Amino acid sequence: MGHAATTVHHDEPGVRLKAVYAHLDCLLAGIARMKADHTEGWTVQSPLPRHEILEAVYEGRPSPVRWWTLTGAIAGLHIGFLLPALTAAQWPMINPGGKPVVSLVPYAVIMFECTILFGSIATLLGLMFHSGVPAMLDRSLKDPRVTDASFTIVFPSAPRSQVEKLKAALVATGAIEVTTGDDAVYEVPNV
Amino acid sequence: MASNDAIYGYDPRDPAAPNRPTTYGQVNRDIIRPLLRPTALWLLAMAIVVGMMVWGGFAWYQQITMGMGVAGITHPVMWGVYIVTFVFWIGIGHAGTLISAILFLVYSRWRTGVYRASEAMTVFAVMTALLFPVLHLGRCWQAYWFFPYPNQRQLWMNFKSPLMWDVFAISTYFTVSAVFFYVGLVPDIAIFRDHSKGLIRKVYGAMALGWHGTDRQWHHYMAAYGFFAAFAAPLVLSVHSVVSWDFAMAPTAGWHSTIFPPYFVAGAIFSGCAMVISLLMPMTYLFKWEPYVNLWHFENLAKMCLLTSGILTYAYGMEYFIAWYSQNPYEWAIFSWRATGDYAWAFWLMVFCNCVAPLVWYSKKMRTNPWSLFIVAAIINVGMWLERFNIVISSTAHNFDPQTWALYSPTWVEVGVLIGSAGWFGTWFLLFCKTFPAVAITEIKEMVAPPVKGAGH
Amino acid sequence: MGVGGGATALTACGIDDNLYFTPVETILPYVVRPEAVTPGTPTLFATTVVTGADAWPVLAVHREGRVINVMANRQTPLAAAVPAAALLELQRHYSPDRFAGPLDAGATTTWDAAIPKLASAVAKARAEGKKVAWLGGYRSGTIVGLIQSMTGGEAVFFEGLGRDAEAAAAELVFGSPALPRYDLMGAHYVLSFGADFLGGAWGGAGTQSQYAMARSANHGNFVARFALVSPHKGQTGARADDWYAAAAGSEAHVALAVAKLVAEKKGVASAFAGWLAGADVAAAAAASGLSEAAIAEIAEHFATLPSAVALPGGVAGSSAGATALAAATYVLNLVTATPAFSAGGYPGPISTLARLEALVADLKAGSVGVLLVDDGCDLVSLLPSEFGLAEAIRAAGASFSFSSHPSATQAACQVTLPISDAFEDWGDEEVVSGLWLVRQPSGAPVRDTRSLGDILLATWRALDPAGAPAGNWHERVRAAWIAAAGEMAPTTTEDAVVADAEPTGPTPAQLRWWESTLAAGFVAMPSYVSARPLTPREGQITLPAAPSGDLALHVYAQPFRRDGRYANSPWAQETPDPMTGQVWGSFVLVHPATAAKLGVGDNDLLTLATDKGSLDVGVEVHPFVREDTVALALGDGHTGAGRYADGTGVNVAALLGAQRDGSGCLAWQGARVRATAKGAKADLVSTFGSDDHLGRGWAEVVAASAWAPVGDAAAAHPGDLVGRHGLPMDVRLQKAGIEDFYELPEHPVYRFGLTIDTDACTGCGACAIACYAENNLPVVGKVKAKQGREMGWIRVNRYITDGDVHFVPLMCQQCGHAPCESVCPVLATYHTLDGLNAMIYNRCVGTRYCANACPYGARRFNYHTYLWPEPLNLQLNPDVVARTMGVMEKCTFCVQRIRRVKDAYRDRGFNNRVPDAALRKLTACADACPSDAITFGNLNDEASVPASSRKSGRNYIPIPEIRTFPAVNYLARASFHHAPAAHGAGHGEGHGDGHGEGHGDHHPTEAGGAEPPAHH
Amino acid sequence: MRRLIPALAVTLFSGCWVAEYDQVGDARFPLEPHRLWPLYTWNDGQIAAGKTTGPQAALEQPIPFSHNIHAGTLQMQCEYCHAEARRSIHAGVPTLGTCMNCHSQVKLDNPDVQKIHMAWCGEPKCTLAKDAYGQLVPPPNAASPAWQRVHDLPDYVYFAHKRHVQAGVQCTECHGQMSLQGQKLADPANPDAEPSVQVVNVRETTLQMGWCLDCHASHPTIDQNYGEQADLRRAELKDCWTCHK
Repeated sequence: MGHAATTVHHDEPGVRLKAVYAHLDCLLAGIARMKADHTEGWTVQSPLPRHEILEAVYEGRPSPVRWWTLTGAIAGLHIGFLLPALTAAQWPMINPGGKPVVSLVPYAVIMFECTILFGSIATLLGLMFHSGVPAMLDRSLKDPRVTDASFTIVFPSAPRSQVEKLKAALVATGAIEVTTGDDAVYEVPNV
Repeated sequence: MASNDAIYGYDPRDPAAPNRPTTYGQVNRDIIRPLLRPTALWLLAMAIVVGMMVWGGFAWYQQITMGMGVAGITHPVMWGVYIVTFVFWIGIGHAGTLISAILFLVYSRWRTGVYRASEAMTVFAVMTALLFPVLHLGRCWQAYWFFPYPNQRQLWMNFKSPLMWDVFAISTYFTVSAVFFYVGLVPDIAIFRDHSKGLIRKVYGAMALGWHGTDRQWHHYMAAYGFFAAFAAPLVLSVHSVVSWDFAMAPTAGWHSTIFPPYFVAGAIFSGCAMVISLLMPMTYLFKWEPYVNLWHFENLAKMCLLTSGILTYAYGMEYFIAWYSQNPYEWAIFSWRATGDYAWAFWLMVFCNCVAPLVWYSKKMRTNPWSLFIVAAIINVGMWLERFNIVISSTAHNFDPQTWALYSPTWVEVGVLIGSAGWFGTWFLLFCKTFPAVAITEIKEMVAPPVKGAGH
Repeated sequence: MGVGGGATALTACGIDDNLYFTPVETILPYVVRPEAVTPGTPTLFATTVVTGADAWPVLAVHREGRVINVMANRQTPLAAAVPAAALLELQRHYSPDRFAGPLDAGATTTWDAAIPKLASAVAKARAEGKKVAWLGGYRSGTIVGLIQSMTGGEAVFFEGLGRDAEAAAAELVFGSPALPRYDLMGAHYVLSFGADFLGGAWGGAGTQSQYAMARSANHGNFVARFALVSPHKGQTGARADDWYAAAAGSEAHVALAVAKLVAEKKGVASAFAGWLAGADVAAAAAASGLSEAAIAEIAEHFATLPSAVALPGGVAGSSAGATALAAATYVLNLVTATPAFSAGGYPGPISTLARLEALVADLKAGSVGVLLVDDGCDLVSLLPSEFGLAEAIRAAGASFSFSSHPSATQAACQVTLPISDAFEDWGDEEVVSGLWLVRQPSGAPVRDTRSLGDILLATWRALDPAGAPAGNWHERVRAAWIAAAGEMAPTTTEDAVVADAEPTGPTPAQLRWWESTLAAGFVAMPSYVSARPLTPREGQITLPAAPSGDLALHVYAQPFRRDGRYANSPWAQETPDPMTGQVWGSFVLVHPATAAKLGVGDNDLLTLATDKGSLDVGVEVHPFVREDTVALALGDGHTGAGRYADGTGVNVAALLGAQRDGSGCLAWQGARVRATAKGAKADLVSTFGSDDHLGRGWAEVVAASAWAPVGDAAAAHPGDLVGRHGLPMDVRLQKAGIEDFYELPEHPVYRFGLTIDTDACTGCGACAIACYAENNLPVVGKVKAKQGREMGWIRVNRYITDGDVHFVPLMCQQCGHAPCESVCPVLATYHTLDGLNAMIYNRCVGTRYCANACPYGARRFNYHTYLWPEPLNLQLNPDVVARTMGVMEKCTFCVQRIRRVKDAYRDRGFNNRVPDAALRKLTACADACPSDAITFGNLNDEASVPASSRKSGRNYIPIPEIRTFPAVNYLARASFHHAPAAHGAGHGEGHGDGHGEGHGDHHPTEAGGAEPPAHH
Repeated sequence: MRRLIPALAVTLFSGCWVAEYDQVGDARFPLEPHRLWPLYTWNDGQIAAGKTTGPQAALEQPIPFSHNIHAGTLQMQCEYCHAEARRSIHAGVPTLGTCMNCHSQVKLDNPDVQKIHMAWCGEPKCTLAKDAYGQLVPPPNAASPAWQRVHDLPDYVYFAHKRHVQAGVQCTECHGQMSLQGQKLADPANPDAEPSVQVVNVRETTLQMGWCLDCHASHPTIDQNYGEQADLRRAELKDCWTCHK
């Protein structure tokens, strides 16, 4: 395709740029175009997690949430052992049912549950951290059509100098609507 | 892209396939339409369940003020309807997690239509079950002693106790199911937010956590969702195993058995799937979800029930076999008494409900008949409650010392709490169905052919 | 004593943990602390508990002004025990229905008004030449003289469950009404005709303890054999090795026939020819329904066993031949010249029914000006109305009741002067000739009552200011004893000086003697120590006609309610009847075959009718009555006798007429009833589940012949338990010497244990009630008991196997590996360093999981917060917290006593250990047990009974397969009907009865029993 | 319908009123209901009276006894009045007779001392009678004043003063500097006025379980008294049944 690379200059006041797609294949083409142009600063929105989109955007890079999960689970495993073991060791003479002060078999259940609990909570935290929720997103991303049926490629802050070029590229890939600035009107679809 | 139908669309066996939605927007509208618009029928149902809940609360009030003596529990039957119902509700919860997590991991397609409602059922069933460990306590106001928190007394709990495992298992189960449920719900809440205005929009906007379907959100979401499912899958097996250890860890004859964990898990899934059928059948008609939840799903749920009913029947038989084969007089006494003694009615009713009645579903015709599905599912629910009744009551009523043998019968307080728990569950479930998308919009969308322009450029 | 009243506010008032809403407590110190009392520390006062025909030396446990418990007085020559009756007396002391002060015609009055009224009534009667009469139960000692002087001999000492037939028979045979003395300690054969001598109401002063000694092979290589001749086998009879179910009323025939056969065997028939004239074996067999062979068997045992003794009939034998039966037993004892039978039993005045009837006649004739009625038995309600006692009392010119409790007798009297009871009063009793029990008040008076002695003295003083003795009742008793003491009070020269200075009062030496006597609680006169043989007069026994008719009504005394005096005691009502487990109500015992014939089952209402009246009463189908007999207990069915007695059960007197025996003694037996099914359900509450232990090893039997030669000597005859079977342990584990998955916990100093000898246990319930008293167990009432919520920590299990009754007291077994402990989520129960299974009430949240896990069913749950009606709460033990709702509780081995005794020894050195002697009877149950069946000790101490008894061949542990390693071990009951188990070369050989699966090897003991199990 | 539903509800609920409520205040088997409100308060302290932590507010005592005068100025030993501390589980609050031992002679004009005399014989000035054994014989109507309990442990706690006193634990370790309590201090709001007795006795320590355990784990007297057995004793001291009943 041979488009020149576009660089976003952050010191330059940006322009909101939004391309709305009605069709998945057009969106994919748009993403491919942005990728090919090495354009940065865009976000894709979709009403559902299509793996084609995610593959196109992330090119198989895994989500770092998994490290949160692993850390949480390992921490949970240890907490699940240390909590019962240390608290029991604090009262070594309080001996229920003749079991040793630190009894691995009964503690295995606690360890398992804590692994799951802490792993899940860490995953949740990781998800929130990485995906930025709850977050005040840029206004341009708050488009009710996205949760309905439309796809978008949004530049929350496209460099003014690039806007026209980007517009052209997006229209070319099949965007049904390309708007800039705050001129877009977002309406709640009729139920 | 007609081939997308085969990949993403409905199963061709789906009887409702002709009515299936064709666009994402249609899915939104179909499912959002009934929300926040109470119908007379819904209001009536709410009045009934809230009434039941108030009645249960009244019963519980009396129990707190006057003590456990207002319940029917007695020496030597120290656990009665409360623990029976606790296990029942925990078991109910299992189907939801099974459907939402395990079937997710194995890419089962029929899961999509029913998983949100089943998951809601799980969360609410666990919330209901969580009432019982507290309200069956002699001193429920001390229930916070179950949790590990540093205190000036320097006291901790007994992590060797199956009840403490229970606390961990169930609180973990509740937390993980609730998180899993909520995370799954967030994109759908965002949809509803975008379809509403004013205050409602603000409320749902807060709950949607700023979800706008960006690639970054979806990327991490999909990863996290997979992990949640992966966590929930072993959890669902462990929770009822731990519940079964509440019994199996005591030396009491009839409880002290290694077969309990698989037996309980199978029973839980059995009862849970039956409960999903029982709950979703009326909902489907009430909320007009036929395109999304229909006989295809119910048939699959019935098949799950058939499988687990078989496992249960095997477990029942194996309990008797082991009691006989081991020549353990205590075990044999319990099991023969269960089938012939004072609670034989409960035993044989249970056998009918759990082993015999589901057999009709071997017939495809019965399996796809709404009335047969609904009635047999209700029978299974009764049967599974009775199963726990048999386990809990009969073993303690005829324990080791024949001189202590006594019988148990519940009082109205216990029945009231049982009914109240159903009211509590029903209240949450009905409220949920009216305020949140009870069919997973986003995931249904995944089954709809995506809008494609074709080779247009 | 008790100057200034109680000390601190009552501390045992609940686990009240709601800190913001607990009021500030107040402290009320003594004005001047009495020397003997230390706040916070129990003080023991020797006292005597008088209960009908029996009196017991006990120690009253005093805390801060109140008596909280009774303990055994181990100094007296009588049994060291706390019988159930002593505890019931204690509860009566605090009865909420006890009168707050004197009453006049039902209205409260003052002592200042009441005593002059009594005095003027007596003065008026004397002036009119009318009698001043006394009616009451048995009294002995100094008070009798006071009563006699007040009434001029017109005193009737009559007990409903008394021994008047025995006295009449003694008059007949020996010429004196003084009762003979029984000493069962050396008896090899005890032949009873129904007397409740093992914890019942018969009043044999220590017979239960004596029998326990005779029964135990540890006291002299023999096991006493007990034969019962009676139509009903009750709590005492349950211990019988041989039950000869003679027809009601035929016991005298059997006794005399046996006497004849024994005399023939002994060759002394001619010497007793007169007495034996009426004996006829064939007629006795016909009358009793026993075979002649059976009678011959009794005679054979009686004649050949080294020492045999026959006991009379008590209530069970008080038929038309009551006196004849008593006389026949005397003759039987004389024939064998048994040392167990001698002169000098209860000497006190005993009036026969004839004497009572004479008084009734006098009353009706109007010749009695003043009637004084004693506290104690409620004769109006107890005796059949045909005796006309109530009308007679009302016919008295003036009637004064000394009852401090409401009763029908008290209600019939015009004025009520409530008297102090044994815990509040000075006194002395002669229980056995020459053995005097003296007592002092042991607690502050609960109500505004006065000592009977003081009332009588005050009356005397009002009547005759010059002639009346000086001083109060306390000084009278002291003076009487100091006078009697004589040389028993050694005088020192120093005393003489003081005596010179103050010549009138008692000398310091005498006071010292008196104080030490009070501390010991008894005086043994020389006449007590020497046994005097009895010699018969010439005479003969007139046997009544052989009984006939349809269903015989057997009237018996329930061991707790007795003659009804304890019917208003909640403990007496709620402690399960030993034989049936029934609480809170009357029940008629019907043989299964008879029940089938009548078409009734358990808890069906049966209408019993005689020509005197009819009663509807619930049926308890029971194998231990004859087919032609139904049995109904006395002492229930009161009206106006207090909140717990009223409306509970039925009064058997309604069925009875005025029944007398040949010599004018009361005959309870002899009525014939028509029984018809009512077709409705009764409201009986039984706490018992299954009668059969299903071979689960709860009750075990050892052959008496195997036990007798060796006793419980260490390592003796292992494997002698008959019928023992259980699940074998995995052979691989046995080979590896593995006893359990986990090591047993370490017990560095103590591992407390309890041994319960089921052979000694008579089911008398003393332990169960003692536990109620010691541990603040609430009484829940009939409704809750019916729901199974009675709170007794000791359950005296009663199992029936092969017609044998086994009593197995079951409490928390304090397991080494306790199933209850590991399941508690909040560590409210755990294993202590002392080997106890601790239960921390205030940590309990009430999951009740522990109770479900407990294989012994030993845990009880507080379904509600039970309160004690005032002033029953004054009896609560301040060392034990009263539990509130939602908390599990169970036997703690009386940890409060363990703590105290450890503290007491630690006072003398920080590392001091409690010796075995201080532990043996430490727990309330062990202390109470009159049969010495329960012994406490340290299993780490090889010399302790629990440790050594584990090596006995009689040792067993119920359901050992559960491998809980309990701290309680049981000793099997001896049986004369089982052959000793075959001894193999090693243990593990079969024992002949076919279902043995290994025996000695599944008694897991951690102290001493370490040998690896050797299973075939 | 509008009448039917409330009627139905009333019938339903009144029929379900458990019988146990009738047993509250029953003459035979009384039951105590649990207080529902407040449902529960955080009760980590579990001290029966007063606040859980920090010094407790002063309770008004019948006689404003000053520990400062007796134990501080006069240097009287604690065990002179609290005579049972070394030999019983209770330390013993002094009997009225103990007060009279001195106060029949001293400070007779003090109005607070006269309160003791009033309690003894009903007069502001009593004469003492003794019996043959030399014991004080109180007049028949003598009654001790009802002291407000300051150091109050819950009923489920077994606390033996003698164990602690014999072991060498100082009274002040639990009771604080009693000899400073009851000092006459000037009222800060009115500094010119005559100093008045400020408080009779306040609890200075928490008396909470954790506070007890801290000493039971590490008090130096354990090693001193038990020597080689000290570790065992420490284990015993941490056993629940050492203090709970």
